[in-house]
Amino acid sequence: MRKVYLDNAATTPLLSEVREAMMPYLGDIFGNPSSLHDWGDGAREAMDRARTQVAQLISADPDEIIFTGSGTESNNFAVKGLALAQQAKGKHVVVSAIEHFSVLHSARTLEKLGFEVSEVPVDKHGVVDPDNVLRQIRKDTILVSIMHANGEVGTIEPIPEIARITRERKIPFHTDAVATAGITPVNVAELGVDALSLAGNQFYGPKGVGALWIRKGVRIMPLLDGGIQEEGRRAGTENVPAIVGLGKAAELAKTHMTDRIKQLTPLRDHLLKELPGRIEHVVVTGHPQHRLPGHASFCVEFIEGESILMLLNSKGIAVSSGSACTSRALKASHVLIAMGLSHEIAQGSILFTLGIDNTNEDIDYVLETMPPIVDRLRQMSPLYAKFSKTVKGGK
Amino acid sequence: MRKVYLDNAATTPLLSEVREAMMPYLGDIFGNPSSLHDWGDGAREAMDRARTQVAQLISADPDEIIFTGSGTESNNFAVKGLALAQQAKGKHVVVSAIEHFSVLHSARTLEKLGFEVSEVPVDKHGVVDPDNVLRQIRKDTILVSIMHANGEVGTIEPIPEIARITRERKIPFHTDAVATAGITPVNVAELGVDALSLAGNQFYGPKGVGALWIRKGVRIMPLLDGGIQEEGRRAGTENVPAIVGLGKAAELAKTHMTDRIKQLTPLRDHLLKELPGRIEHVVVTGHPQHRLPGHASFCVEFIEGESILMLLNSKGIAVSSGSACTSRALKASHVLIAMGLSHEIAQGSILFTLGIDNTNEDIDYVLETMPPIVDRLRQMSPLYAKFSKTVKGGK
Amino acid sequence: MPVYSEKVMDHFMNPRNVGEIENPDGVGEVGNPVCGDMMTFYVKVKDNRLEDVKFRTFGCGAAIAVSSMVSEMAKGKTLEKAMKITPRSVADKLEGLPKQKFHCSNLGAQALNKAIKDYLSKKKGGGKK
Amino acid sequence: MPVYSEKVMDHFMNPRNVGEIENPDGVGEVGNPVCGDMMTFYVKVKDNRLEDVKFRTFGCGAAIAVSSMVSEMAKGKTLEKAMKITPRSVADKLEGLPKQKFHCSNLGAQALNKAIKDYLSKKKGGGKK
Ligand SMILES: Cc1ncc(COP(=O)(O)O)c(C=O)c1O
Ligand SMILES: Cc1ncc(COP(=O)(O)O)c(C=O)c1O
Repeated sequence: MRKVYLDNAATTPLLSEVREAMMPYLGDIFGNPSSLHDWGDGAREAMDRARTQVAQLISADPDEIIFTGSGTESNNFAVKGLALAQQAKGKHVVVSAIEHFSVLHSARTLEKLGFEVSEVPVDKHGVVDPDNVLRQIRKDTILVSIMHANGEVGTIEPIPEIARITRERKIPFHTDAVATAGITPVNVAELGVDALSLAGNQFYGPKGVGALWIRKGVRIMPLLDGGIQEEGRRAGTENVPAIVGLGKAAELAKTHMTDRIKQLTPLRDHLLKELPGRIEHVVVTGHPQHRLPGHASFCVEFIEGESILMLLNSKGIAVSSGSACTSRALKASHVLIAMGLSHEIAQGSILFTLGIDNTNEDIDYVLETMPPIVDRLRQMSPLYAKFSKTVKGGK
Repeated sequence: MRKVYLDNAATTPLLSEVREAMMPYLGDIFGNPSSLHDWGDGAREAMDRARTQVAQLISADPDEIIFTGSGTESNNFAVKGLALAQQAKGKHVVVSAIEHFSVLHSARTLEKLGFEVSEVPVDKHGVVDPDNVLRQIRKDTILVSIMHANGEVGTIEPIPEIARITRERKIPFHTDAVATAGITPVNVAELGVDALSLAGNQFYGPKGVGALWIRKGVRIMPLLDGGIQEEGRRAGTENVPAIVGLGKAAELAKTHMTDRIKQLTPLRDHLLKELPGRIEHVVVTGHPQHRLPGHASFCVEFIEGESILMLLNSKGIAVSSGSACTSRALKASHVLIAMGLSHEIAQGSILFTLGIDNTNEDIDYVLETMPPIVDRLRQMSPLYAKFSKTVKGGK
Repeated sequence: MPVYSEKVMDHFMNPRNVGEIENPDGVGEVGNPVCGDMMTFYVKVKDNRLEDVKFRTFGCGAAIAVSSMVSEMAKGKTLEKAMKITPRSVADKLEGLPKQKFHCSNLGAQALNKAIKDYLSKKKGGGKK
Repeated sequence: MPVYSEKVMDHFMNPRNVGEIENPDGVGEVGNPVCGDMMTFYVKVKDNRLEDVKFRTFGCGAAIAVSSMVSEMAKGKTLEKAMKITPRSVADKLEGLPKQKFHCSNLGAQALNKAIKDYLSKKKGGGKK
């Protein structure tokens, strides 16, 4: 059976070049980077190199990179750490309604600590209107966190426009770039933000490593207290092999970004265009143009996403029905609901996230495999039965 | 030149069996464990296996294991998470004066959030007297955190005796077992604790992974908010290869623990006994008997630890002058000061932490190499010059 | 352990008794798309036994497998026995369900129950007529 | 980048001018074991120049390298020039010091200064006698 992995938003495979770069650090160069002897030197040098590679990916200064254990940790660190560091100035935080749970739930934790959180709505394509951000900003707003792109619907947000608003008011602005860094161009100066999260496993790097970029001079409270690693901002023995892998993946992402985008975009467009042609009552979710290069997301009416996912899996196709970390939760995606979709339609969410291994044939295989699956599930669906009786019966 | 690594407390080398176990997860089995398709299955199964292996190492239930990114994260999670979850009952926390900074600084952060923290003193061997714990406990004490063994001086603490006190009073008791788990027997039931931290890179497993064991029914607030990974208690895409490595290292540690202890203890004892015989004015730090099997620590009078470390390094010997994560900080170890040593003597701290690769010849090499180094530094030392003039001159 | 047992996968991939009964003796509908699952059960009763059971389900893999299993367990049983099918017994027959999916087995037993009660109340109503 | 520059390592491994001057013209002692570093500088002055400089240092690698470098920089200089040796110039000559170790270069310059001042004050005192 054909095997087609189309769940690159959940995690990407590790490039062999990245694995090769990591190997020495799973072998002879095993020292602790904090150690002052020769065994520490190799690890420390490797980390410095990786820091430069990651910094170059986002056109930042290496000193401004803090390595973390995941995109989630970067987001928790940024949201809680920036808010807690500025709390003398105010206790109001602004986020969008479609942030990843690592931002939203961090904001909820801040509420428990006495902060107030305002959510900026999005339009039907999942776009945050900068004017709506402005409307939420108050005198005591000390943090704005709006994602660069949403992993579920692929929409890219107007970060530079929002940054203009926050900069004028000197409010620290964090963006969750986990879905974009290493995939589309990310330049911290052009974005105009003050802090930015990224994660290795989104762009063919290892799991278990992320980074937070934070502009020099912006104060942050550590999430992980302890030793003096990362200039005292993130304690704990560093995950050297994963950090090396992140660095290598960043270097490769920078080098090949244009080519990768050129490869993915037509495949994505083909899927976005063809699938609704082959299956009735399918809605494309997210922005038609301003979306991630490999990201095609839909809602299939009258049926539920997980069952589509499982039947596609039985045909060798890996997809997701929402963000991976909520895949076993039951509720409809907060992202789709925020975009104004009904729960009924939101339950039919299915997303194809393409990677550099995908080909035209993969997409054709999906286009061929999916209609009978949808058909089969609709035959089982009481909602479809009702729809057929009323609307179709009425024809 | 002979190369002798004696800094296993900073980090251990990765066993080749562990590396082999990890490799598939750096290769074909790259899926996200939260994914519902076949690509997720392999990752999920591997995590379940690792969870069981880690649980078995400490005689716990696999459901009670939460994977983290480091020993530091486990400690932050435990101290902050347990305290915040119980804060309705009280806001007083008890720790020992010689905890690792990941516990001490977490407690300091709790102070900023309105908690009170009491520090239990230690005796000259670094032992916490359970009666002194009892003395610190108040009506509003909601957490006690005392380490199982100290990484700097190797002293093993009387955890079961302390647990008897906390259990009677139904106060959650966390122990930082980063220095013991995988090295000496750790059995959560026998220890009687409610939560326990461990880290992979202390027992020939990978960096970037740790675990927190937490007894069923004990409430904890997440440190990393976000997705529903680890039953909603630790969000973020799991570091599958490292978790697999932790599991394998745990399995090997359990199997070989007795042999490893048998190998290390005589080497350690040889060093502990011989070094003070070859160098005048050397103090053994930590407990003479109740100490980690591979742990030999000293203070060399009149000179400073880092310079000893650097000269030993120039002879191919890797040691530490304190805990790795403070090795570039300047102050004398809080552990040694708490044990009643003067700053002057504490500055001469040097520790040898043996691992399974070490041999008798390694120890002999140290015993031979170290005296001239100490001599050389003492010739440079104004403290030694003064001492010679007064004491020696007086003879 | 994969997310679903082999039994769940079997019933999901090859669901039994999918569809609608024409002129059913009872219909039971539970759930709604907001909670993520929705099931409609149809029963045909003869001599106090469930001669036929069919269902339509909108929902996750577990919801579909549960519906199928409930229909299989119920078919041929007396009404009394069919009404004793519990969420637990459904989950057990499926060789377990993930914790978060247990509510699906609740729904399945509920929908069947509702269909039987519908039949009973109609019969009563019909008897009165 | 390793923790210490090659220059620091060279001066640490082969420190210049270690020891004590018998009957020194000036002595300067700074630091103490609590702060982690302690330095004693001895100077011999001839014709307003530092004819000899020696030191003893208790401290980390940087402290020892700084002492050695300061002694080397100072030796042969006029008192005025020697007193103009700054922490920055010492660090620069050592091709940089890690941030946390910068205070060592403060100490080195201070100790030398103190030794020179000791000489000057003694001379003044001697002149008066
Ligand atoms: C936009 C965004 N932010 C954060 C995350 C969290 O990343 P992780 O689960 O790797 O910690 C994700 C995950 O896919 C994401 O898409
Ligand atoms: C007792 C103890 N606890 C916690 C830690 C922190 O571990 P890590 O730096 O790997 O996070 C250490 C480190 O050596 C330790 O010895």
